[in-house]
Amino acid sequence: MSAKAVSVFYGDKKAIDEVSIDIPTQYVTAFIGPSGCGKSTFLRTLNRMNDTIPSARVEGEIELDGRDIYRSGMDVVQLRARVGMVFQKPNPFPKSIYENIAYGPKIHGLAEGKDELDAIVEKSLRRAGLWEEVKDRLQDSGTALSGGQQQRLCIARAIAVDPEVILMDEPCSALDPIATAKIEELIAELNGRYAIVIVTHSMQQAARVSQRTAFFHLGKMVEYGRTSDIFTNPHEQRTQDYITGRYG
Amino acid sequence: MSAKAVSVFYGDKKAIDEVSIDIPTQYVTAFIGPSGCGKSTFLRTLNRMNDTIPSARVEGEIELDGRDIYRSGMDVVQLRARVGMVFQKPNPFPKSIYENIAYGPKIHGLAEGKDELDAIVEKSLRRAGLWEEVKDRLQDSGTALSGGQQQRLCIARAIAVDPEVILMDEPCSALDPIATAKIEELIAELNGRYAIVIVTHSMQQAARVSQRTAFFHLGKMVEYGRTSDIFTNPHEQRTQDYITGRYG
Amino acid sequence: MTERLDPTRQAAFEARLKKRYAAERRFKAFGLGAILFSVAVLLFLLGTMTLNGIGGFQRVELEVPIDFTQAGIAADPATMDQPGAIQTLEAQGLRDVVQYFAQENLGEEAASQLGGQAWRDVADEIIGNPSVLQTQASFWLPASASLASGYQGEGSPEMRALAAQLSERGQIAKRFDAGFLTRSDATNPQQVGIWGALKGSILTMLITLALAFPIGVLAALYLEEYAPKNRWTDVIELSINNLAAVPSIIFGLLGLAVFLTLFPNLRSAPIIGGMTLALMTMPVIVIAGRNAIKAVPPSIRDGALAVGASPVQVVFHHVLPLALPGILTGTIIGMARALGETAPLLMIGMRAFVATPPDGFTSPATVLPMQIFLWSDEIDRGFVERTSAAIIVLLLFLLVMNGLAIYLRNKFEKTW
Amino acid sequence: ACGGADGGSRDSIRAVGSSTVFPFAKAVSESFVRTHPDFRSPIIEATGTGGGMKLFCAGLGASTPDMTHASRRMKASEFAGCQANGVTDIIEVQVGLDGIAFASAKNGITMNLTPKIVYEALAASPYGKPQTAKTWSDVDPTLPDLPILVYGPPSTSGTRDALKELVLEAGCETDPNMEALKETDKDRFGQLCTEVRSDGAYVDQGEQDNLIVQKIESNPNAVGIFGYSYLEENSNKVQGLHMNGVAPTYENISSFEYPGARPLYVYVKKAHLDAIPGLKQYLAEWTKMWAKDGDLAKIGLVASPDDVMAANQKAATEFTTLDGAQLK
Amino acid sequence: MSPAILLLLALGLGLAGWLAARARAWTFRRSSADGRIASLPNYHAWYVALWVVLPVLAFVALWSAIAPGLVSQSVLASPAAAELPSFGFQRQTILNEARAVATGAAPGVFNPQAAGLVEPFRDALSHYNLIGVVVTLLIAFLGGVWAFLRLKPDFAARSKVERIVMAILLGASLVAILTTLGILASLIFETIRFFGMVSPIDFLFGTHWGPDPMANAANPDSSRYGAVPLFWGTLFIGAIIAMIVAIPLGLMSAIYLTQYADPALRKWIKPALEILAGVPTVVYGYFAALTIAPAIRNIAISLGATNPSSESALAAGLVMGVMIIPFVSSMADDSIAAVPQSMRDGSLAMGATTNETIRRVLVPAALPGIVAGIMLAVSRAIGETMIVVMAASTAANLTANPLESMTTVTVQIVAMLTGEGSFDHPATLSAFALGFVLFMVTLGLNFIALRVVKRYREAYD
Ligand SMILES: Nc1ncnc2c1ncn2[C@@H]1O[C@H](COP(=O)(O)OP(=O)(O)OP(=O)(O)O)[C@@H](O)[C@H]1O
Ligand SMILES: Nc1ncnc2c1ncn2[C@@H]1O[C@H](COP(=O)(O)OP(=O)(O)OP(=O)(O)O)[C@@H](O)[C@H]1O
Ligand SMILES: [Mg+2]
Ligand SMILES: [Mg+2]
Repeated sequence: MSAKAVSVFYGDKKAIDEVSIDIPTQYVTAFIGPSGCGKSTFLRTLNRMNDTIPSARVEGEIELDGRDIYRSGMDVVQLRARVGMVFQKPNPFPKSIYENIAYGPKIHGLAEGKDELDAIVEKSLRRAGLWEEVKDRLQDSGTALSGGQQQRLCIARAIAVDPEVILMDEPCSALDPIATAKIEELIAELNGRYAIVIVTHSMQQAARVSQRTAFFHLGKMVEYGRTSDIFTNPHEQRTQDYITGRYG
Repeated sequence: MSAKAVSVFYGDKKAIDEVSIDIPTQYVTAFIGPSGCGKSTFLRTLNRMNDTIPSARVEGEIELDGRDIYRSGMDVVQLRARVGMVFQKPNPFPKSIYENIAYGPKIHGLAEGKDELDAIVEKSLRRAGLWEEVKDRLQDSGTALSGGQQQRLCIARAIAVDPEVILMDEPCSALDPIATAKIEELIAELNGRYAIVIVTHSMQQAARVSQRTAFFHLGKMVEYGRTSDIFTNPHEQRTQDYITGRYG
Repeated sequence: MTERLDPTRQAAFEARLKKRYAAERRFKAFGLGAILFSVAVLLFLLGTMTLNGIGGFQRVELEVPIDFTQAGIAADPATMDQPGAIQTLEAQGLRDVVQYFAQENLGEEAASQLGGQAWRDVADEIIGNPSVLQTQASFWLPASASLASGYQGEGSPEMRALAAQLSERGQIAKRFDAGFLTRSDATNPQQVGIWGALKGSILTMLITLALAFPIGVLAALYLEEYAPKNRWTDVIELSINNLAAVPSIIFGLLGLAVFLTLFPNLRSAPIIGGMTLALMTMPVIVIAGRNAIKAVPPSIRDGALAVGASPVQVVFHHVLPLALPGILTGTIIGMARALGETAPLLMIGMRAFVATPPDGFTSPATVLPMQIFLWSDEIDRGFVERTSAAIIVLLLFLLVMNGLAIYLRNKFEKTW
Repeated sequence: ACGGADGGSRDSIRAVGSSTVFPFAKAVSESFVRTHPDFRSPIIEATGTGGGMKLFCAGLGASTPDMTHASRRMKASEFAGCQANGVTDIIEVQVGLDGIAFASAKNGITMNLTPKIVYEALAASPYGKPQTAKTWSDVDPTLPDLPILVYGPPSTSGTRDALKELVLEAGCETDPNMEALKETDKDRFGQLCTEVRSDGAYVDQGEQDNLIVQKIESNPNAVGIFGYSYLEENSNKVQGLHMNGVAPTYENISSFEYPGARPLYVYVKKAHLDAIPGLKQYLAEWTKMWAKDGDLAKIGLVASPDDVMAANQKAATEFTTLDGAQLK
Repeated sequence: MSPAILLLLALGLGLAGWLAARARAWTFRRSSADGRIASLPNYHAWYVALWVVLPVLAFVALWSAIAPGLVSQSVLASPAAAELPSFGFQRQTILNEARAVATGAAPGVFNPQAAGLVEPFRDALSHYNLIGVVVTLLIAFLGGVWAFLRLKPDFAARSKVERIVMAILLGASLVAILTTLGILASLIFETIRFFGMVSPIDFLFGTHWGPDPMANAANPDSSRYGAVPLFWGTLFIGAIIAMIVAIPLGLMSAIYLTQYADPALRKWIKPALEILAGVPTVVYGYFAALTIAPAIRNIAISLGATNPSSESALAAGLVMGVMIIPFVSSMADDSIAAVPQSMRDGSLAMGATTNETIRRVLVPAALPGIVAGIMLAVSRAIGETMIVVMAASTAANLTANPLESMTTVTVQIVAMLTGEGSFDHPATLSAFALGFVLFMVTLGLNFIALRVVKRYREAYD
């Protein structure tokens, strides 16, 4: 997945300014930067979730398999099935755990019959490291889980439709340290199977989970590279200032 | 003002756990601590503003002039006139600037006649460093001021009834740096005339404006002492960890 | 600390404080008074209606024993389920038979106070059970309206005397009138029933529900979920908000000028009433629906969109089911309002006198509130109780509906 | 079966017209459906005599009423209108009589009224002159010196129609100028002779005649105007006032001696007799109930004199049609 | 065969198309490499089903409009029809009767003439029914086959089906506009007709109201159509007396409920107020006429009033006020609740008592919302009909004495339209003009109120 000179506007306001980036499929990529710098905005352009914001407008190209996802005729539904998303606040559907996972496969017709569906649900929950915790209560409501479990449920839900890319927007910011650790573990495990992009405001987290890091500031991507380089040896002064806590 | 083994519950949840503290009248005291540790909760127990939260319940004693403010028969109105409060988000009344300041003196009958009231209004605005900016438009709406001016208006409003203690709950968190600097100046000026307690999430701010600092963590007061000591030489490991940014 | 006044610790302050607390108490008392007044009015209203109305479920009846073995009415039981049965009985002089036995047993004066249609009750009984023709049977038949009011201590002195006389002999009594719930409108308060109006109300409400609910819900979905923000949407929104506040009688004028012009034959029919009320109820449902839809957190939509659901799927799989309790609450309240509505129906002929229950959406009918209105206009004192009884029935329906709405709302009140 | 939006057919009787006849029509229809449960209940609406005539004469067909009730005879002009619209064969049946009664509370004011007195006391501008009468004695010195206070029907009701026609116009026409005016300027005549004063002496009581009864019951100086049936109904509370020396009693009304008496009619379209199921039987039901001791008499209808009744019985069962030449 | 049967047929065919298309879509899915096709099989199924059902529906609508005519024509052409009476209505009745018997809707004929027509009817009906069924089948088949042939693994059936769903949703929301237009149209035309007979000046500014539905329609007396007494009565009852009751009581109820009442009490009182709001107006009207009006009258007499009206404006106004209390209280409740908590905290922190906070901060801050609420309440009160129809009179008095009887716009609308007049008489048409005035006034009040509420909500959001 790659972006070429992407700018995003909210009405007249430019929130993202000509960002170009190549997102590798085999790594975890972290977006960091001070609040309001446009990390979430950019993330949402990657699966066109910003279509839901009436004032948002995108310029430039974002390519998946070499074709622009903003071309006319692009099927957004299919795009989103290929580029999944996990949000800051866990948002399970107020349905059973089973239904939460099964929803995506059902609407995309990925399973024929109940058995296949059961298998998908189990596999997804296993991958999300939630199976052991919930296997006896698949019919309980997804909202009855703890925050960390809910977030893993959301990840499992995203996995269930077998996407190519998973976008995560500060997936741990609503969680306590223990739940956060679990999610970080999970990301490490999923790494390699899916391309993962994670937005985080914690540099420590970025350092822990990602192989590549992009640093955003005031709508621009200031620097992008290996995580280890960015944290130990940034090229840009602004990056340096940010990671040493001069601002933000 | 002093608290003895004060615990606060929201329903069954203990938000403050046996906090004892002596708040000196001649200094600015800062409460710091990670989000959700109970700073605001504790602050509001000091002038019984938590009476407005139906589920809140206080145990222990808080003494003002040696008498428990939670005793039955305690006059809350008088207490709040003596212990003023300034909130996180400036909340001027949707009335004129003049009316905003005059409100307290009027309801408490502190002024006899218009002249006295005018005098109080002017004095309060002067003390809050706002007089020069608004003296020509006292009849404008208080909500038409800028955020920083509004917050100073709220401080002036609190001063107008000549309280003994002023409680401030993150008074600068909604303000930009310049407005913040003005408020910090103002606090420095008011220092000595009123006992001031300020909640802040910025350690820098605490260091700048206060002489005493209390560090809260998970509903407990972990450490309390001179600000300089807390920041340079904390006794507790948790304090140390917090001020060096290990968590929060 | 410099020259402190500490004004808040002066005696004057404390004195003033006393007054302020007194004002506080007065204010609070006034507030409580306002609420108590409203509740008291509600209780008084319900109380008077109940007190007045209980009697409306009863009627004053006279006991008439009839010895059919002597009456010489020879009706063939087989023909008794044929349409013309009642005419057969009339032709055989059932009317006179009843009159005769009434005179025999009650005396001339009392017999003349047997309601003019009383023999029909006997006829109905015979039709239901022809074998009584071989026996002696005793019937409780409705007294005339004036005797009834005499029995209740009103009306003319002669009637009061007669009633007293009869009641001494145990031949007159106020008895529960089950027929009140199964008969229809009539001119004589002793003969009236509310089934016709109730059935009319039910038919009308069915039409209203069938039109207003789907249209209202779909419009709410469109406006809340899909409508682009443009002029057109504003116009739609404005007209819905406005319709919700248009006086109901205006809808009656609309029904009169539009529906009755298009379908002149359907005057007084539940289908027209239902259509008119549906237009009135639809905006209520739209507004309630929009609020319920708005209350569904956007994170749910995001979640569904992010797994690749289309906007239509998001709405029908997630938003609508979650908003449904709220929509239903709004619908029930709207329907309750429509059920109690009278004014627009006045305009479209639903105030006609209809002596039989409607047998379909297109046959003339009246509705419960209209029946109340019509009875309240009657001269006869006997209608006062009947009106209140009809009000009780209407209020029961409304209480159930409102209760259901409140229950639904409390049960599904969600904070996501 | 459905009434049908096709405009073609209808299977229940529709009647419109006078609100005076309305209660009697209700009773007949009720009796009709109980006798003939296989027919649909007639739909009866009180639209007023004039309004009823208009609807009735609008034409033939399912969308026009089958019959209209009238508290006066059809006018020649209305008949002509009917003819013009194709309603040629009309059956006229006089079902009985009604009287508007002037009454006061038992032990209240008593007077001997005449149409002339009533007109002079109630007109907005008697004979074109401004209304000055405050008390009854202002109108006629022999009457009591009590303020004029009359509770009467509103302008939209049929009783008001009768008041105008039977009393006010009659009183007005005692003046020759007015009588002349009737020929020359009908509108002006109508205005002078039928408009009722609105300064509070005449209180317009809404359609609820029983309220009028309550009113005069509580105010012995007040006079009420309502249909005779109400007088009879409430004979224990109120007394009828004499008019031209005649008391409003059953006999006096049925003999037209009481000047407030008027015949009540129903008009039926002959062409509908075969088209609307039950219409014939419904008409027959009227004749069964209108006798002197019949069911309608019990609710206040005054039976027609015997000869009139017989003639109308014949019209109602043999469906003789109305001859327009008889009408005024 | 009735349209209902054709409809059933269409639905059946639709179901068949649905099943066939679904099966076909599944074969696509199985044969596709990754088990994915552009749309779910169900969408393919719906696509075909809609292509079957929608054209058939259109045909059925058309056919049911023309078929009866064709049937009648062929029946009339039959020899048995020669003896029919020529008069249209009677003839139509006979035809209808025969048709009813032929279709089995009625057991037998009332009219002997109809008997002979039953057979021709049966023949004609079965003839045309056959045609109808054949054409239906043909259309369904064509539509179905065409749609079916378009199915492909990458066919975007879902977006096609969803487009139809969207069209239905849009259509539903347009009903509101149609209704508004319908109201305007039904009022405007008659109003214009009315003003053709009576001058608007006389109507709007005249002080004598006494239309005479019996008078000559061609030459109405304009001076009797002065609606000022009605406007005054409406205002006096709805906007003055009712509001004197409803505003303080409603406002104080709201204040007590939101600021003082403990949750347990609120839990009971709020539904009680809602029930008060849910009582039908006809019940209030009855209550006013039966209980309140006589009581007021007795009180007035005992206070020495001579001859008070038993249909006083006061009775109607008081009861209407009670009816409006819950309305005012819920609007006030909303707008007080919309004042941010921080205002309340700010005032309490100054040492204000609760009532000082309410009176000096909350109510002034909520004032725009409260005023808007009151305007809505007024608009409801002046549009209220049943209470005034039952408890106020029809006497158009122009007086300020609440014990006098007065009439209102709505009372007159009802009186004129249910009274004696005919439809082309100015007295009857005046009801539409009155309705128009009422509509415009309530529209204005609502419009302003909604604007105020909206602007004011935005101010705090
Ligand atoms: N719906 C919107 N309409 C208008 N402006 C928006 C909208 N959403 C975000 N913005 C603006 O766009 C800029 C970038 O916002 P964005 O949410 O992408 O920042 P972020 O880096 O995710 O910040 P955070 O760390 O606080 O989540 C901000 O200035 C924000 O105010
Ligand atoms: N009204 C309330 N009801 C229930 N729990 C509450 C309420 N207000 C606060 N709490 C809980 O009490 C705890 C302390 O909250 P408090 O607001 O005092 O924290 P804080 O230190 O001020 O945090 P912050 O820096 O985010 O303002 C938190 O866990 C919070 O969730
Ligand atoms: Mg963000
Ligand atoms: Mg806080």
